[in-house]
Amino acid sequence: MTSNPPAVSDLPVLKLSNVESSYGPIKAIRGVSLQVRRGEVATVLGSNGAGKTTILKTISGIIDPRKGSIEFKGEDITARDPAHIVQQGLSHVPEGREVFPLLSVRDNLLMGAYTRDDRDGVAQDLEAVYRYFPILKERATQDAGLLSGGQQQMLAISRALMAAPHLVLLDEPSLGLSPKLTREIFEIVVRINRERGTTILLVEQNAHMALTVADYGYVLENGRIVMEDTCARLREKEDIQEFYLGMKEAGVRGERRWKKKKTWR
Amino acid sequence: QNSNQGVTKDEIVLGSIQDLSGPIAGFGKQLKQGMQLRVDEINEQGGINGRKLRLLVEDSGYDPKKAVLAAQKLVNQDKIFAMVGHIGTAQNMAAMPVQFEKNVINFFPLTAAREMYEPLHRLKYSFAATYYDQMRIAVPKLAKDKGARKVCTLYQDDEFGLEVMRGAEAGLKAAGMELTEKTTYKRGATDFSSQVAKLKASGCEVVVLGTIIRETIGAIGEARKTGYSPAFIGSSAAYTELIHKLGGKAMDGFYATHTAQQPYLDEASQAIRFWANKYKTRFGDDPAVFSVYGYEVIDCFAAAARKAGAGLNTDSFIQAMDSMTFPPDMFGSPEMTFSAKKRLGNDASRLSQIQDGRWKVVSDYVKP
Amino acid sequence: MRFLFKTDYGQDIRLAKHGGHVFWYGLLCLWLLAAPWLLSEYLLAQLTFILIYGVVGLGLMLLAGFTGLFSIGHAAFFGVGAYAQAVLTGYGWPFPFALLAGAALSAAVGVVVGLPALRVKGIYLGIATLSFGFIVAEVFSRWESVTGGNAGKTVGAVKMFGWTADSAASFYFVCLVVAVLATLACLNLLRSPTGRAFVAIRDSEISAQSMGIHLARYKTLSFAISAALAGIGGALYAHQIRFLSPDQFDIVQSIDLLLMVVIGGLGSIHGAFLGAIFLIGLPQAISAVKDYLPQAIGQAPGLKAVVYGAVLVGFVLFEPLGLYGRWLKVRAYLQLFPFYRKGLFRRQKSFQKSERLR
Amino acid sequence: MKEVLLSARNLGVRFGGVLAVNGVSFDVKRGEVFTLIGPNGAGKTTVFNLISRIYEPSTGSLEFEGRPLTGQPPHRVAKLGIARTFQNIELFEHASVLHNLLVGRHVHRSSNVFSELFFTRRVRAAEVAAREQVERVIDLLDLQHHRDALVAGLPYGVRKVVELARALCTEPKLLLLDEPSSGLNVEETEDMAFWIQDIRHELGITVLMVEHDMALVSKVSDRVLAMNQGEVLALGTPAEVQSHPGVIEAYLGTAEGVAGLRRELA
Amino acid sequence: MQFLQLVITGVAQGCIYGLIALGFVLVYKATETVSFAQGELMMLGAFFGLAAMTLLGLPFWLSVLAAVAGMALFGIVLEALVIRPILGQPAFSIVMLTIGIGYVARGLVTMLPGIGTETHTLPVPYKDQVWNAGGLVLAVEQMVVIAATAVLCVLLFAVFRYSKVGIAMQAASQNQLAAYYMGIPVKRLNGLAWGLASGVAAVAGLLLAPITFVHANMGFIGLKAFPAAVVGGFGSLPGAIVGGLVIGLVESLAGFYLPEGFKDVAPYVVVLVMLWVMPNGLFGEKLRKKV
Ligand SMILES: Nc1ncnc2c1ncn2[C@@H]1O[C@H](COP(=O)(O)OP(=O)(O)OP(=O)(O)O)[C@@H](O)[C@H]1O
Ligand SMILES: Nc1ncnc2c1ncn2[C@@H]1O[C@H](COP(=O)(O)OP(=O)(O)OP(=O)(O)O)[C@@H](O)[C@H]1O
Ligand SMILES: [Mg+2]
Ligand SMILES: [Mg+2]
Repeated sequence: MTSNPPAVSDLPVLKLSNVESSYGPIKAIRGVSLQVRRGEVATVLGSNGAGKTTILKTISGIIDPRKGSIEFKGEDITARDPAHIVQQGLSHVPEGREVFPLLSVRDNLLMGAYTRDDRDGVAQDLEAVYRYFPILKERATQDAGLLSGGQQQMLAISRALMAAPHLVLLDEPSLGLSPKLTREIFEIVVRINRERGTTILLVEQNAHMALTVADYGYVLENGRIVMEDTCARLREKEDIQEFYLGMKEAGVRGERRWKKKKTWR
Repeated sequence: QNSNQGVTKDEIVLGSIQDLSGPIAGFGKQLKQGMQLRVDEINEQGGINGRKLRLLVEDSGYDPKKAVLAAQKLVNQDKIFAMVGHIGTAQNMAAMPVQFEKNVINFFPLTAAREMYEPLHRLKYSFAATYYDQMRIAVPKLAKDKGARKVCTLYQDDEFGLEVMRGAEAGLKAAGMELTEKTTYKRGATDFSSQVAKLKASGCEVVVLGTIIRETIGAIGEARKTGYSPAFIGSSAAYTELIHKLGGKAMDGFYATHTAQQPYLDEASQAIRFWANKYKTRFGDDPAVFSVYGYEVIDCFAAAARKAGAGLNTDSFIQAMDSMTFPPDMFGSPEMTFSAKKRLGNDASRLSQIQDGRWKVVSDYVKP
Repeated sequence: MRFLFKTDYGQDIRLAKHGGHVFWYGLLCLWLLAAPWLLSEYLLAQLTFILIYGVVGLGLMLLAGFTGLFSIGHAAFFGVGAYAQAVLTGYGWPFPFALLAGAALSAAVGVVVGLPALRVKGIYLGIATLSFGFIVAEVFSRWESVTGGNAGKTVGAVKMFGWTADSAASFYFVCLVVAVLATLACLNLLRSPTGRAFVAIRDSEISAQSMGIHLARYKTLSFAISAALAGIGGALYAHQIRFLSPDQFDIVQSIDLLLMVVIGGLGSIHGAFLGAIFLIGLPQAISAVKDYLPQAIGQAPGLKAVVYGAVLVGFVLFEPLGLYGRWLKVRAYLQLFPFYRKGLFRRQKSFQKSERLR
Repeated sequence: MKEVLLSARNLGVRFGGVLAVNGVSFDVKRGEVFTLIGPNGAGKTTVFNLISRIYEPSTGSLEFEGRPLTGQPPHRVAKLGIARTFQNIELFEHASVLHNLLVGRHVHRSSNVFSELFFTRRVRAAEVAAREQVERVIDLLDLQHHRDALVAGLPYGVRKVVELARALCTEPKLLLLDEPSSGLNVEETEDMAFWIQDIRHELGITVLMVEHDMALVSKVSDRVLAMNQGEVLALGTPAEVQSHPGVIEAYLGTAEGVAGLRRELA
Repeated sequence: MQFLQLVITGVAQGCIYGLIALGFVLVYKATETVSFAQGELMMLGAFFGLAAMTLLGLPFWLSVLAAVAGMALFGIVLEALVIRPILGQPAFSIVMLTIGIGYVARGLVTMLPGIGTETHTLPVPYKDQVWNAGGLVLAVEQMVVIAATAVLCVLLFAVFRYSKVGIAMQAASQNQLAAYYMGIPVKRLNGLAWGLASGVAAVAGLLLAPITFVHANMGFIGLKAFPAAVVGGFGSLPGAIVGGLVIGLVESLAGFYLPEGFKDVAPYVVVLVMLWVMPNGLFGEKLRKKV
């Protein structure tokens, strides 16, 4: 971790304006506007069901938004075919791993590089991710569906990196990883950001980590963005500390605990 | 119980159920067109005693359940006077109860099964020699002519095939012989290698085929290929030009029994050529044996209805039918007679053989 | 929009959830009771067929729609029921006993077919049932002493305790009673632990197992009940069609049955009957309209297959939830009427996932 | 010394070339919270799968309440009083939350198919009783809002809770939780901690869990077993295990965690 | 001798099943659906070839090329029109769709005036030629099938094992969502898979035509190819061939040595026994969800 942060240009790589998405009749996000600038690590914080995953899915074209527009590197990618969006240099580590269960680990990784044509580059990147996660090399010929949960998570992250993207959307990358690996993952995130200048949009339950590695943060509640600021400043905010970093006085908890005991009927 | 359902002042409604989408849609289509041709002719000539014929055709897809549904529609909804030329044994068996409940005649069904006139029922009329009788007569005769000591059979595993086999068995029994080997296949089969191997191994000199078209060609072709050449004989179901058209040279020598005759236009009489021409202009394709059947069915119906007179109803029609004699027609079919006790028009059939890629009649009509 | 205020747990268990249900289903029952006097004989016969196929559909729905086991050989059970009925009533058994015995026999066959289902899934199960269907059909045509073989077998009218259902209307009532009882039994089953176990198996075998559900037992049970219902339907069918031949219970019949529940709407009891209406009604509808089409099309052979296939394709494309799904949407629209929001029913993008791992 | 509820002796299982679990022995005592930790791929989930009889052990044995578990068919395990959750969430997706929880009552089923076909009075009474039990769990875990929602549309965190609820509905003696806090944020993780404590103290259920969140582990567990590459690395109180050098080396990494990373970045 | 001859014809017939089963396996591997329309596509391919030879008067080899190319195009169009709109729905919907497509195809062909209800022969140059070796006979038609089956199997195997597109097809069938995330053009590949499947079907149809004739119902032979695919293990290409051979041999030998009726059910009995002993077929992967 020696290299300096890349120059964050003011040009947004990714820009969401007033995006609204829904599942059938249920609106999951409403009027979300956010920007990610080139070379930056941005993060979205929010509680369960706030709509973080939905934002990422909308960006990569898995869900078509009802309203609003999404721009990636100056091009309008609203509701475009996901394949096209990936081709433009955006790659997504989905929530819940989503590996190809019956393909070998190696084939999974190669599928990550589907949009690339430079064989040498792919081979180099393959070596690189094997270096990040030696276990993947060890299991290169095993079916990915048989890996342990954490190993699958490593595979999902590696696979996204194989695309050599300009922008990576990371949806809870530390899910199910050991403390040691969690740290390593974030180190890798930072390294990729610093060394390759890859822009990163991070969604993470581990707010401590997220606010540490990210430059800029958004706070999402009930599908709306309620706060945005640099991470340094967000860390200082009281409600962030209370709700996302878990620093609060015992009294508050005690009360909540009592509330839980209330019986229904 | 009398009814005149289906007969109005100026119309007689007839129903027919054909296979228009299933395995024998080809036959269904020819039948339908043959019937329609005759219906049109009669109507052009002013109908029957001032009544025009109206023919309603339903599609069963060769499925007995659909046949029942269709029969219910025709009988109970469209109120037909008679069911004519309904194709298929099981289909007829399933539809007849529906018809008989409403006193609707089953007129000349297109299946040569014995159930079409047995047991005797006042509403059943059948016209052509059954497969059973065809084979019962033809097989022992052929065996004798060929001096064969062993006769085998290959038949389709259904009621049709069984009837062919039973007929052959009965005929041979009367001649003091029996079937040396019996082997079967499922409808739609394309591979007959093991069956033919079986026949070959048994060393039969005559093989009775309870097959229809493709299976006939497949079986004979397989035998020729493996160098096995007994005399093959089939029923009227295999008596179609398609055998030599599709099977080519290999089919030469194949015998089949039949009642109506394949209309070869280049060698047919003036009358048949004229008829065939009319058929072709009307429907766009050449007539075949089943077109002839269809044409004859309506022709006979019309003759009987005419005879029944102005007061046409089921009873008067039956009365007329039971004293009818239909003379041989231009297609060379034999004379048919009916009575209150005899509901099969004729039980005679004759034998043809494919010679130089064409059916040639090789025997006269033989009565059982 | 209707809001229900629930006051006790029994309310969630009850079959009719509110007064509207009672009213509408009551009305339906009245209409069904009056049908013989309201409908022409032809339509009544169709309605009888619909009830019969509805019963079979219930069985297949239980298996395919609720347990997630797809059978492409259901015609075999249908046939076992039909032949059992033909044979037993031939011996002079009264209708109800013959019906129950036939159902039991079908269920027994169902258990035998269910056995491979314990080990195989998806397409493998489909082919296993298909194979079984072929074998049973072969037995029908070879076991001549019992089934009459290819020559077929005739079946008499329903007879019990000195009473004969010799008219179309009386047989209709027999079918109606059986269909209503079968429906109630299915509904009861589905609101009790067994039904929930079926659904659990459908959604995730591994967690069903870890919840203590004996996969083998419930899968066989589902097959048995499904086969029993198919057998009951087959018994009624035997009386309705009165002539049985092996080719009535072939693969085409099996596929028809499967299509019926799919078009009706997998996973709903209504779907079984809606599917039956479709299966019986469509061919009739086609032959009703074909006379109005131009000769070259209307009279062409093969038309029925084309329309049938096209309707099926249309359903899968536009209404994957089947007729029942369509009805739910219509109802929701009516209930919401002035407040209908655009996009309410818009199909979400969905993504196929391997079902090989389940 | 409390009574041993579950005991594993020399457990081992091999998949092809991978020795996923190798010679693992431990005892879970009645009423305690016992946690398995270890790096990814250590074999923790595999131990769970062995207990719930999804895999057949190649070596060793398992005993539950003094009776051998090996040899029982998988569906008997729930009946014996062992319920579990899954690392990747395995719910009945196309059913409502209520339906999912009612399936949890399956082991307590008292009716047979024939009485169910007629929905006799007894079946009805049993259904109402089951529902009452389920409502108790719903109250405990605060799921009232989601009672009639389809599982397929629930956010990840809620599904985790539903899965816990479903396991509780079986009224188990031993509850296996596979990473209960993964995907939950700090606040929800705290709730989870309280629930686990409630489950243990108020319902008297023994808990065996796999967890990566060391804060949660320290807070709720009595004993911790650390595994690595299928073998036991350390066993003891949370504090003991966390200070075990092998555990730090293989699992925890530099103890500094976030703070260290921040320092490095700065 | 007798036995050898039976084995040879069994192998020849088995290759026919294998050839059709290849089509099933191909669609299954690439889209995870079971195509009940494969037999009908085969039938269309045969009619296509027939039209090229008799209506256009093209020579045999050109007609074969035209039919395969035409059918591949047809498959792509078909996919775009009716399958793509529900891409992503559970595989079962697509299975139903293929049944519907099968009905329509069969019906439409039947509707062709003067053609649809008839049976036709395809005038292939090697018709009725027989290869004779020491008393054993094998029709050239069947030898062509055997050769083509082997070649196609090797080709397809290579595509799925080594080519990026082939692997991507499998990836898309296993987890469509993830495939989208990877930028795999799922829709295009799906079209390609159907094009490929239709092309293979056309080959099968043309090769079968001299043996079974060309008619609207010739696709029903596909029902025998299902058991072949299952015996081999549904996801395995070599398995399809081996399965086909097993079925062909069993049929041939059962037809000769066992009582009547066994020939027709033998394949299905083999399938049931097979599924009982090896639920995933001879070459199918042993699949189990890891939780
Ligand atoms: N497939 C779906 N169908 C219906 N509603 C859905 C679906 N997926 C998500 N939702 C709803 O959309 C809202 C946002 O969900 P989303 O998954 O984006 O939340 P999230 O912030 O990622 O939560 P988590 O931290 O649990 O992952 C939730 O309220 C959820 O109930
Ligand atoms: N069915 C299987 N076939 C082959 N290998 C398997 C199988 N199940 C587990 N493994 C292997 O066994 C090892 C242990 O897996 P397990 O799921 O138990 O890990 P874990 O400790 O739960 O890890 P995590 O914390 O990542 O979930 C892994 O290397 C995995 O690849
Ligand atoms: Mg999320
Ligand atoms: Mg795990």
